[in-house]
This record gives sequence, structure tokens and C-alpha cells, in this order.
Amino acid sequence: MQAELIARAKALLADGTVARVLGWRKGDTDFNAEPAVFETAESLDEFVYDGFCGANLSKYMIKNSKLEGKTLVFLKPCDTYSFNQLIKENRINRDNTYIIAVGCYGKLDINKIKAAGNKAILSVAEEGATLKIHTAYGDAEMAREEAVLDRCKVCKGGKHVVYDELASFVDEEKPAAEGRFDEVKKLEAMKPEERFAFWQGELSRCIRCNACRNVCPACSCIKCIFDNNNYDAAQKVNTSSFEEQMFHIIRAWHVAGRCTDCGECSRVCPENIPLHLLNRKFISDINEFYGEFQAGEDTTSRAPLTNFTTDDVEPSIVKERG
Amino acid sequence: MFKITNDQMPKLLKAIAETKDLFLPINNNGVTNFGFYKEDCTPDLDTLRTVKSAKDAFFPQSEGLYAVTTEDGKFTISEEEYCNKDFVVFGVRPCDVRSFVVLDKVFLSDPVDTYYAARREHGIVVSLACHQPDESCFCATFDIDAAEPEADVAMWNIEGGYAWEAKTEKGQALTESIKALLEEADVAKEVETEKNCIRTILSVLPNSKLDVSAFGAGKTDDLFNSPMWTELSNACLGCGTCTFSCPTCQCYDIKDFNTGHGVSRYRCWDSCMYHDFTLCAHGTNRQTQMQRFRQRFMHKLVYFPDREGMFSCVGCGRCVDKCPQSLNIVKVIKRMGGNSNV
Amino acid sequence: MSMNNSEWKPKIVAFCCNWCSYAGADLAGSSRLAYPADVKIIRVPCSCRVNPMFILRAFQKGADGVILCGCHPGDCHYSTGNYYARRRMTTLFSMLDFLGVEKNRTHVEWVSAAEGVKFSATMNKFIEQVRELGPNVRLEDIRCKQN
Amino acid sequence: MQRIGVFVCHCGTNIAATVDVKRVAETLLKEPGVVHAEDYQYMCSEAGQKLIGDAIKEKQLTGIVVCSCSPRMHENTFRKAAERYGINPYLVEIANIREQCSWIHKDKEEATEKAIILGRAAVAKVMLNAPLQAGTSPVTKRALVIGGGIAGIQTALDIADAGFEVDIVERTPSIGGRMSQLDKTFPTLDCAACILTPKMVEANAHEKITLFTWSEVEKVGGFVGDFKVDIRKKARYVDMDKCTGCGECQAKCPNKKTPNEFNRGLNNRSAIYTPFAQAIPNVPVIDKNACTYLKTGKCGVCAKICKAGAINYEAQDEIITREYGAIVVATGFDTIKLDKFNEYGYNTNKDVITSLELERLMNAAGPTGGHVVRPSNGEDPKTIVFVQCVGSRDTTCRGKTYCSKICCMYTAKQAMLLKDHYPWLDIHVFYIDVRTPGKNFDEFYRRAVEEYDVDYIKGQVGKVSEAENGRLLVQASDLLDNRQIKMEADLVVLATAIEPNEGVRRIASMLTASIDTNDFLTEAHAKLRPVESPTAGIFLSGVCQGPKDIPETVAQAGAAASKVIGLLSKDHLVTNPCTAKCNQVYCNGCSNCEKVCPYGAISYDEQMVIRFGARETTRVATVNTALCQGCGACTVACPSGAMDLQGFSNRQILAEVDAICR
Amino acid sequence: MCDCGNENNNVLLPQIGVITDIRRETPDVKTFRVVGRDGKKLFEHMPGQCAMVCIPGVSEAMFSITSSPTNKEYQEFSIKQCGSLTNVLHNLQVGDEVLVRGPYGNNFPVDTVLKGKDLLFIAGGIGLAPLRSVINYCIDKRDEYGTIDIVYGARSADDLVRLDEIKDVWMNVPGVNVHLTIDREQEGWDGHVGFVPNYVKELDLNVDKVALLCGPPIMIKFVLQGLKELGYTDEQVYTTLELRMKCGIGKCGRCNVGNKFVCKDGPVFRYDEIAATTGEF
Repeated sequence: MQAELIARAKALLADGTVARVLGWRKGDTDFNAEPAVFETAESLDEFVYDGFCGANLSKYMIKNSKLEGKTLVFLKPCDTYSFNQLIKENRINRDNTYIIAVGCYGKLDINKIKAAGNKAILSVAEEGATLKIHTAYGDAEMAREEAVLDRCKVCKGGKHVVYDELASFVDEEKPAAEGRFDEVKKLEAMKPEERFAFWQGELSRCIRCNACRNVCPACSCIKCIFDNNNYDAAQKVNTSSFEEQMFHIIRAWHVAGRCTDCGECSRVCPENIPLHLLNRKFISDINEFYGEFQAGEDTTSRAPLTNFTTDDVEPSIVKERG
Repeated sequence: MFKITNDQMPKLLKAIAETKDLFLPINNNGVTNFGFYKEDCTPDLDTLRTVKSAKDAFFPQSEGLYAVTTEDGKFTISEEEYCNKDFVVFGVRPCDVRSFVVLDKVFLSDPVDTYYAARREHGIVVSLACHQPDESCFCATFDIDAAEPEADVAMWNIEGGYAWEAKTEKGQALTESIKALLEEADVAKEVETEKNCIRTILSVLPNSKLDVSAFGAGKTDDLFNSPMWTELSNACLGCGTCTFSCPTCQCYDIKDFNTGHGVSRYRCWDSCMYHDFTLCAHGTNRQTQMQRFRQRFMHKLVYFPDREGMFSCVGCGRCVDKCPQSLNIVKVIKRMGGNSNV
Repeated sequence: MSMNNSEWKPKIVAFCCNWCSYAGADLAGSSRLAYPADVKIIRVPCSCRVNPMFILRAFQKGADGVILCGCHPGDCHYSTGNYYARRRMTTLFSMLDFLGVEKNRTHVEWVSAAEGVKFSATMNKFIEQVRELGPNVRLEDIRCKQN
Repeated sequence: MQRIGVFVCHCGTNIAATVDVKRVAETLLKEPGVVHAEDYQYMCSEAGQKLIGDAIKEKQLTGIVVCSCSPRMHENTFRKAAERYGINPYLVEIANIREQCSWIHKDKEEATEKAIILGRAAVAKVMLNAPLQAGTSPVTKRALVIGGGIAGIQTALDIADAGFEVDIVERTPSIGGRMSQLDKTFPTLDCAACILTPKMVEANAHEKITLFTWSEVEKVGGFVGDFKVDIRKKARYVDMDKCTGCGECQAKCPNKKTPNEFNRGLNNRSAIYTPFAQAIPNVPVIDKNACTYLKTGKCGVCAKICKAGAINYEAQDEIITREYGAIVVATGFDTIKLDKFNEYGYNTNKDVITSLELERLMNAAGPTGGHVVRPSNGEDPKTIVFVQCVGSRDTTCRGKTYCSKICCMYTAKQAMLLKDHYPWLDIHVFYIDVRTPGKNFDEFYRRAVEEYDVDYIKGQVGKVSEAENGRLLVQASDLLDNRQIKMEADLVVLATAIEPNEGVRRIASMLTASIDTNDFLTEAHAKLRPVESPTAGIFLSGVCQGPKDIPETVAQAGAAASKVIGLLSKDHLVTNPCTAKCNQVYCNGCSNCEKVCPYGAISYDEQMVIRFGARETTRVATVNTALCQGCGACTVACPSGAMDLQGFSNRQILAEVDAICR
Repeated sequence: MCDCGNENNNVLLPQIGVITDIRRETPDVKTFRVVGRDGKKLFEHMPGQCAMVCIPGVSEAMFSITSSPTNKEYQEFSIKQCGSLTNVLHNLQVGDEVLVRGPYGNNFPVDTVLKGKDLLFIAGGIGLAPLRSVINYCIDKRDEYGTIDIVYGARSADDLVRLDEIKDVWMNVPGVNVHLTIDREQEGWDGHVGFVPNYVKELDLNVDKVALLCGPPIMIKFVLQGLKELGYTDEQVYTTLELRMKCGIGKCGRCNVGNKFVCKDGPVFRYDEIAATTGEF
């Protein structure tokens, strides 16, 4: 599939349809691919598309779609939702974008492979449902299924909501996974003090590196309110447990109804904080209170928090549902 | 040389914590970071790398500098209390130990940073050789020996426990204070085996000794305008993961917090990757992420050597592991300096 | 907490929209309908002016309870403001609950300009709820605690 | 630093009895920024205001806090005082220590403490107040009325009579609207044409009124006082100035196969036509979709016979731009489509008609000359069944949830008129409820039941089908007697629900006027501002706002006119200075704020901004201060904090929060 | 507790300064005179050095000291209103307190390189602030320096900072030539009109001088070009980069321009020291 994408990218560059290609470049290890812009056919030889290409490229299109000429971007099914959401918010110029929809069978998480006890990994090869791991301490195998990113376990399905052409290996019919809200429900079932303890434990690790915010396709503000001295909210680190909560509550609230649940926040968190649960809680609430809503499914619908009906539930619902 | 058995270790930590603050790797929900010892914490000496480095011990992510209260338009300044109690930083890996040298160059040079100096004076570093180095380790690049820590006390993993060796006066004193829990033993041979083991593994790791001849003092003109920077930085999110997990990044910001009963002036880490790092009223001189990215690596690999005669990278590999988009100093070194391992 | 609970007075911040609830509070006043002095009202043009940041900030700086009052749905002076406020607060409160913050520290009540009695009763009830919870610990900022 | 003055009012003993005003003043004087604090018996008195004035002069105050009664009481008083004594009125803040303190607390210590905290919050806020200037915008002294029915005509006449120019834009060839289609009107049984035609003539003749018939609103720009509206004058193909209205062309037109809209399709009309005899203007239009010449280039009969030479096949649509100070929406209503109500057989059986079609059958100028016959065969009906609430009060989402309000009355009217003309008729009315709240309404209905012997049955019609004998078979349930009814009828009349005219959505969005879920335009306040849209300068007249009958429509038309007159008689509008403001440096262009603005006050365009020292051209929001009413919805919708509300800024409110909580 | 003393030698701890005078210089520039609570000068400094001025709860920022070291009574700061801190500073009144730490950075080499030389000062707008300290120092020690040419320009006559001192004092000192210019024609202005870089070229002053410049980046850029055309070498030109200073002590990591740390190596640089590096300044 990688060869097919490279060939297509080269063809589109050659015939002038696109001026550059946004994809992934081979890393210095098997699991170290980085998002990259390719401007020449030769450079595309370094292009890679494999199980470790988890990064969502849609946010990079804010920058790239402002450049002269079209940019070719490869989007996985879940990435297309982010892309649509960015179009809705006028952050991306669709006309300057050429999208090739690529298929996805769940992206791999090197941390899971490491957590399985593999140290000093020298290479990782995918062989069907098995990963062959070669390390300085010996070789190992693990089931691919066990190494996929958490977000992929609750995949939204194989459908691309926006694209110009489909790669041949795309499975648009791939069904969505069950149980997207299981983790949220598990927390909801806890006692408040247990939930509080859970989140204190998680959020106290936050180092305020802002990776979650900077990677988030919904967090597309030119200047985040938390960087803005005008609102006395600017913080660079968590100097108290309050600020950990403040930052994550407000961040999740700001993207509520706009978050497509792409899961990048949790993927990039260096401290492995399950930040996606905050967003998913909002999604689950919105679905429950205001009807099913999937951000990024289209480019025109009104986000739930900029919308209302006259008979919406009252805030007291939070107390009533126990 | 002494030996501590694995089952004695918890007692040892408790004993240290009785008289001193103890800062050590603690596992919280599967993630290990340095933190202060508490009765119910889960010390973790097995994890090779904490997410954040040990630099918090001397240069915490945020610290109060002084407070200002105002009455009838008149200010009263109260300086924050300095560190005045000995504390132990436990289980520091050799690369992080070296990072303290880098921090010293910055904070102990004239004018001395008194907050840092006080902590440094009271801190005792107990280090632990890297039992199982990882593929992202490249400390040897900077002539750090993962098998031979240079701290107040050095420890090695040996069969059934750890070898313990005091290396400085501070280390001796600490050893004395907990001697009851240590077992005098001739473990030199086992330590040697461990060292060899570490060195052998390091030799097969892909990044263990990178060629950094393209970097160092005086290379500004060679590297500054390289077209490679754009390519390398294209995917950079401008987050602070690399800088905040880095043991040697030492940039900070000074900010005010209004507590309602005064203004607390505190210092906190800042990241040169942030777009507002150099922003002031008239704008910023580093408009693009490429410039900010370049700054970080030029600082570590060229400007710092220019001024201090050493690289300000210790090859700990945290940024290699943690960068959300897999950009890192190893890629920079390899792409701009050639690919070969020395 | 060094104070014992009988001495402890909760700090309550009430955001009231200018057109209905603030007028309702005025009516409660002119009708001499008492409620504890712990409630301090901040006038805003509309309930939709209230940013979640304001609510969190109040907790940060030492509030023990925050209540938002606006016109009844359908009666907003700006026609739609309280509908947005309703969604915003519903989602925010649900999130606070999710993080384990006590549900009874926050409240929304629709109070019209004619409902002085309701205003007073609402405040009395809310304070009672907050008293039962005791001081705010889960959303406090230790730096702001007066030593 | 700021120089704040604090003035604590005793309000006689209203405040002073429970609040130690002296202590409040003394304590607040110690707040940073406060340079003056005093207390006085009655701050709102002339003498009290002078104290403020003196302090402004002596201490060069930059902000004022008055601790007194509710700002709803005297905020304006103190603002004006401040202005009089030389500082900006918006540098005044009130701490409400009466209604929200002294009057509700008994313990003096407690009340004083609270008064101090409220004062402190006001001081913290006023430190951040910025001087605000109320802006002015000019008023174009002309009104636009969209829709030329009775609502539009009446509004236009009232405005014109007050001396202002009015344009009426009507999309059909003639003004007159729905009312011109009616036969008689309830409850007085006046002939609709007799009372409407004079108004139409008057509107046409009025020197201040300009009619744009066969025209539509194309684009609306600007804002209250200064709207710019593009009007599309559709090609009429008949020269308005030359045509004498002789009617020859319509008579000779060979193409007479187009369903006659005015008669609800009960008969056909020619390709060149005036909708009805009394049409104003009495100038025909050529239906370009029907005209043989316009379609094929062959025919040209009308041009040949027109003695005035008024026919011009080359005519084109024309777009003109006019400026207005106010816009009245009077777009009226239509009956709903009955596609979802197959049980009544409306689409399958010609003898099932809507009440509006019956109105045309009963009208002397209608397709049958006023003879009510069965459309299927032209025979006289013997039994007529009226079905009420067809699509009204319908919760099944096929129809409308609301009551169409007029059906009960017109059904009674139609039943009585039919009985008058055809005494032998058997008339049954199936109803859910009969609603007659109106002057002389119930009496009117009772006459139908008691004097005319119309058979009212509380029940629902389940099915209308064709009987074998060609008559209609009506199956219904009688809810009072709890029995099933089957009866044969010759004509079934459906009291079809009414809904806003199609196209109102387009108009509303052009005007940024809000509409409800039923597409009725929303009024600014259901009780207190029933004829104004929340969008400034947009007014509502007639059924576009909600179902209503003719007298109500005319009353509302007059009310809308008086609001318009009130607006147009001003030379300038003073705008509320507490408006939202976008800091374009931080604006992302995401449009969240635009979506929640009830007034359409936020627009987006590409602008050059200097961001962190670099110039860029980018999409950013701008607030039109003439439209913004200052609710603040946008400030919370804005994730980056670019949008702020002047007078209630984020920092100001946060400062109050801080002061209260500290 | 620490009022004014600083037992720990804490470099980050400020002193308390009291504002004793505020002058409005232009529509957006005010000059603040600051002394300690004891009424005496806060510290000694050299021309070109800076100090950190802070308002608790707002922020702190580096400003060049505009008064001459030869003034033994106080320090002055000319501050342009352009950001959050300066907005607050501009609202201060005489008697208000501020926090000051410093002095920081190096200085113009008035006692070494500049001694006995002919000097050419080139400033634009608020850029005169750091140079004023040098100019007054040199005027006060008039006999130690050669001729002094001052080219000073601003957007308009109203934006020329302290025109009174320039006209009443500088213009009357023998051997000092002041050349004023404004960007656009203005009523009541009979002096030169035009941008500073062009004016410098027009003046065609001889090349045997040391030039000291300060002004907006765009002016610096074109003045440097102009000087080069006139025959000046980079070694003859000094400028100050105090804008880049953040913590003042070279540790916070913001101030570097290439491998030069403005706090430690500057803010005064001979142009050749930074020309080669990066253009990042």
C-alpha cells in the first residue's frame, strides 16, 4: 500500500495537480515515523505508511492550505472528521487541498509494545496479526491487536467523510467498534470521591507541556486563552492542583461539540493521562442531552454548544440522574 | 562497597526519609516520575527513565521567589524561604547526574542563582547505573558512562539487590547515617559484571554513540542557515514535551500570581518551543516554529559548547521517546551531521 | 481546616442576569425576604455572559458554592441567551461531577423579576446545601488560602 | 494608579440602620486605588451628586463607586452626574448595599461586612472600567414593507400618513394578498373586496408609497437606520407606463392552460394575466413559463393587439438598490401542503377541497361566479362536511403543533353563508374544539349552530373515500356519543392549517431576523415587544409572526407602523456602548460567535491584522455596534477569548469574583 | 522579611522604588524619575545599562536607563506605552511605588573606545532613550570626546522625545550638532523632513566617527546600509539590543541572538559581533 501511495503522490506532483505532499517520513527506527512535507519526487522515496503512522495530519493543513498551490494530504478515516471540523471553522482552505483517503487497521502504540516488557527494541515487523519484535535482549512476538492505540480499539469505522480519491486498500465498510463509552461509564459508576481520587492521580502528573492542546485539531486557536495575559488565565505550569483541573476542564469544554474524538490528546500525552475521557464524557453527555452528534461528520451543522432547543434539559439533570 | 538486598530497600528508603526529604522515582498509575517519598508511595527503581528528569530536585518546575503585599500603596517584599534542609535525590541515572553539571554552569555562574545554589548545597545525589539501557539511549555520545555514575553515591543492580558505593564526602555521610541497613560485602566482581553487561548492550544499540563532530563550539555559521531545519521542524507542534522532560533545558519565566492577599512572584519552566517564548510588547524575533526549533538544538549543540565548553545534551533519550510527532535531537544530529555511529 | 463547622461561613458567588434575576433579587430585598449574607451577587447582562472560567475562578479564589440565575427559558431579554447558558452549564456541571466535584456546589435557577420569594428561597436552599458539603477542597487553590 | 472615589449612601435609615456606613467608607478608603471615600444621607439628591462633583474636581478622580440602592434604580442618575462633572459616565459603578444588603440582613456587623465586600468588588471592577462613548448612526427616513397583503398595506399607509416614504415589495403581480382571495369576512360578514380595495387604491395613490409588485427582495445589507436592500424587479414584459389595463391581451391570449394561482388552481388562466379584476397595479404580466412566444418565439398575439404598444418581450429582470431606515416583514401565510394527509383524499378526489378553495368557489368573482358546485362534475352539492384542524394542533409531526386560530370562525362563516344561499344544504362540521375568543365571536358561532342548524360533531374524520355512487364517503368518530359515523357527502372542506409563506426563511436569513421552529418570525419579547424582531430595525406585521385574523393583523400592522414611525422620526440613533468587541489579533475566524448572536451583529471578513509583530490578512470577526445589544453570548462562545464585552469585560467580572472571594 | 536589604544577595530580588516625577514627553511616551524609599539613587549605572521595572501582579520588563550616570540624584526611564505593563505604568502617579532590579548588562564603551572620538548618534523615536544617557554623559564630560553629531527622527514633531532638552541644552553645547527630522511634513515644522536613514546619507558626515544607533528594527536595517555606503565599517558601529533581555541575568534563556546572550554579552554590541550571527535580532 505504501508503494501505491508513493506512486500516486509522484504522479500528482508530476502533473502539477499538487505542489507538495503531506505524509509521513521514515524514522530512524521502525516506530519513529514523523509527519513530513515532501516537495520533490525523490524525497518521496522516504515516504512511509505503516502501522506506526498514527499522527493525524489534518491540523497541519491549516498551515499548508495557506501556501501557494494544492497540498496532497493522506487522511485516515478518523482524520477526515477532524479535517471537516476544521473546514467548518474556516481554518482550512478545502480548495487548496487534495485528499487521498487511506485505509487503517488500527495504529500501533510503541509504548504498549514496551509495556509488554520489550526493552531496547531494534526493529518491529508486522506479520499479519503478529508483531515480530527484535530487541537487544532477544526476540519476541506479540499479537498486533494488543499493541494498537487505545483510540483504535473504539474505532469510528472505515468511512472517510471527505476525500478526493480513495486508495485501493480502503475498506469504507469497516464497522465502528462497540463500547466507545465504556470507560466513561465505568467512571460514572464510581462514587464522586473515587472519581476525584482517580482524576487527581491522573491529572497530578500533568506537566503542562501543552502537547494535548497543540496536537488537537479542535484546538486551533491562534492564541490559546491559557497563553493570553489579558484574562489572567495564562499559566505555563501547574503550580497547584487547581490549575491542573482548570486547564483540562476548560480545554475539554472549549472543544466540546467540536471534538471529533480522534484521540490524539491521549496518544501524545507524555504522562499517559487518559485525556480523551474528558472529551468523550462531553460527547456522551451531548449525545444524551441533545441528540446524537458526531463533530466533523459534515461541514455545516451547528455545534451543540452554539445551538439550543427551547425544551433542552435543565442543568439540574446532573443532580437528578444520581 | 556495600550491598542492599531487595527486601531491605524499602527500609532503607524509609530510614532516609526519616531524617531527610527523599526525592525518588515513584510509580503513579503505571507512570514513573520523581517525587517526594511518602509512606504509601510506590518507589520504582526498575524503570530506566522517569518521564520528567531529576532536574526538579534542584530546579523545580515552579518555585516561589518572593511575595509582595501592598498596604496604603506601599509594597512589602517577603523573600521565599530557601532550601535549608538536606535532601536526597535517589536513583538518578548517570545521564541525569551529568545534567546537574550543565545546570550548574548556568545557575552557579556569576551572578549566582541563590535559590538553585541553596538546593544544590543541600542535595545529595544517589545514582543508579543503567541496568538495561534502551534503544533511545545515546549518552555515550557525550562521554557519559551509563555504567559508571558520578554522584555522591553510586549504585548498581546486582543479583538480589544493589551495590552501594559512596563517592564523595556527602555520600560518605549519607552512608554513615544508614549504615545499619547496609551490608558490607565484596561485590566488586558482580559490579564489574553489571558494568560489562551495560557496556555490551550499549555497543549494539543504534544510537549509543553518535557522531557529533558537525556540532560544537564555533559551528554557528555552518549550521544556522541550513535548509535542513525547515525539513526537520515541519511537524513540530510547538509543545513543550521535549523541553519539560529534558534534564538540561533550563529556560524559565518569571510570573505573578494574585492570591487575593498579595502577589506571589514565582519562577516556572518555560519552553523555547512555545510561540510566546520571546514575545514581548513589540512582537517576537522568532516568528516561525522552524526558528524556535532551531534555537533549541543550536543552543544545546552549538551555543552552549561555545560558551561553556560542553554540550548541553546528556543523551538521556527522553525526547526521543516522548516527542508526539517523533522529532528529536537524534534525528537532528544524524541528518545534519551524517549518519554514522562512531 | 482550623475553624470548626459552626464558625465556618461559606462563600457563595451568585451570578445574576440584569433583567430578571438581579431584579428578582432587588424585589427580594424590597420585600425584606432575608437570606444569608454569605451570598454575594455579581451582576451580568445575561446568563449567557457567564463563562465557565468565571465559575472555576470563583472556586479557585475561595468560593464554596457558585449559583447562576437567569430569566426563565423563553423569557430572555436577549431572546436566546439563557438557552445557551443552559447548555453550557449543563455540560460544565456534568464535567465537574465527572471529575468528582460535589454536585451541590453549583446550581442554576431561573428567577424572574417578579419572583422575589423564589430568589430568597433559592438562596436559602443553596446555602444549606453548601453548608452540608463543608468547605470547598476539591476545587481549591492552596495558594489562595488565607493563612 | 487609578484614583477612585467611593460614596456611601445612608438612604435615610434604609441603609444606615443596618450598615455602618462610616466603617464602609473608612475601610474602602484603604483599598488600593481608592483616594477618596465619604458617606452622605442621600447620595441621589442634588447635594449628594454635588459631593461627587466636588470630589471629582478636587481629587481628579478616574472612577467612582457609589454604594447605594440597586443600579436598576439610580445607575443612570449617577452616570449623568459624573458626566456633568466632567468624567465619562461609564466610569461609575454601583455597589448595591440596600436591596441586596441592608434590607435583607438584620445583624449590623454582618451587613456591614457584606457591604464592604460588595463595595470592594465594585472598586475592583471600576479600576478596569474604560470610558465608553455611545455612538450615533444616521437614520434613512424611508421604510421597506415586504409583502403587500392587508398587513403590509396597512403598515405602509400608517407610516406614509405620518409623512415618511414607504416602499412595498410584493412578489405577485398585484398587492392585496390573501384577503383579496376571500369572499366575506367574519364576524360581520363584510365583503372582503369591499373593505380591502379602497385600501389598495389608497396605497397605490399615496404620494409617499412606492409599489414594487412582481418584485422580490434579493439582498439586505446594513443595519438599523441604514439598510441597503437590493430589489429584483422581475421582468413583466408589459410596460407599466404604456398599459391602459384594457384586458384585450388576456382575452385574446391563445394559451389559457395555466392553473390559476389566484383561484387556487380551480380553473385556468391565460399566459398574460392579471391575477384578479381589482388588481393593483392593473397591469398584466406575462408568465414566461407559459407564454408561447417567450418559449418558442412564435405567437406574439398580445403584442399585435395591444393598442398601447405596451408589450415588450425583450424585458429583463432589473435589480435596484434602495436605502431604508426600517424594514417591516409582512410576508403572510399559505395553507400547508396536504401530501401527508392521504386519509382525506385531497389529492385524489376533486370534491375534497380546502377552505380557501371554497372561499374562491363562493366568491362572485371566482371560477364559478359564486356558485358552489362539486368541482368534479359541476353539480350542486347536497351534503357538505367540514373537517376542522387539518394539520393544526397536530402532534404527529405531519402537521403543525399550533392552532391556526382562524379556522373555527371562517368555518362558521362559510357554513352560514352556504345555508343562506342554499337553505337545503346539509352541513356537518367535525371539530376537536371550537375556539371563539374574540369580540362577537362566540355569538357568531352560536348563530351557526342555533339559527342555521349547522351540525357540529365533536369528532375526528378518519377517512374520506369515494363511494360507489360517486359521492364521498366520510368515516368519522363521534367523541361525545362515542360512536363511529359513516356518512355520504358531496363536498368535503378541509380547514387546512396555515403556515408562514414559503420563502420566509430566505427573507429571515437575509435580515438576520430569527425564526422559530415553525418558521414564524420571532418577536423581540413575547409580551413587551410583540411587533419587533430581536434584530434592531426589523419589525413584524401580520401572520408572519403567528396566526391571526384580519382585525388583529390590522392592529398589529398599525403597531408595527408606530414603531417604525418612532424610529424614522429620529435623526440619529444612539447606540448602546456596552457592546461586544473583537480583539482581532486573537480571533480565529471560527464563526462560533456569529452563530450565537441573536442580532446578526457579527460579521466576518478578511482583514489585515498585526499579530505578534507580523502582518497577515486573515478572516476575523467584526461587531457592528449599532446592532449589538450587549448580551455577551459571543464572549463565551469564543474559545480564544478574542471576544469581550465592554462594560462587563472578562477582566472586570474576574476582578469582582476575586474581590468577593478573597 | 526583606524590605530593601538583600542579605542573601538574591539577584532576582528587586528594590522598592518611588516615583518622584512623571513627564509626558510625547503622546505615548512618559519619563519616570525613580529613587529609593530613602530618597537616594537606587544604584549606580553606566550609560547603556538597563534595569528591570516591575509592578507586582502585572509583570516586569527591562527598560534602558535614560538618565546619565553623571546625575547623582535619581534614575529616569522613558517608557513608551505599548503593552500590558506599560499601560499600567502610564497610569501611575507621583508617589506610587514600583519594583526595580538592576542595573543589568554592559554599557557603551564611554571610558575606552569612545574616548576622544568623534561621535555620531543616530536615534529614531523612543530609541533615543538609551542614547540619551550616553549623550548627556558625553556632554557632561565634554572635553573627553570629539565633536558630537546627533541625528534624531520621529514620526512627527510631537513624537520627538524631550524636544525641550534637545533645543535648550544640546543645541547650545559647543561641538554638538543636532540634526532633527520627522517622517512627514507638518504645520509649524521648519526642520528637515524625511526618514532617518536617508537623512544620515544626505548629511554626508565624515567617516572618521563612531556611530551609536538605536531605533526601530527597520530603521536600524536601513541606517546600517546607509552607513556602509558612506564607508563605515561594522567595527565603527554600536547598537543596543536591550529589547531582547528578559530575566536580566542571562539564565532564563530568551535573550540569545545566536550564541550571544544579550543579558551577558550586551545589550550593547559592536555591530560586527552580531552581524555575522543570525539576523535573529
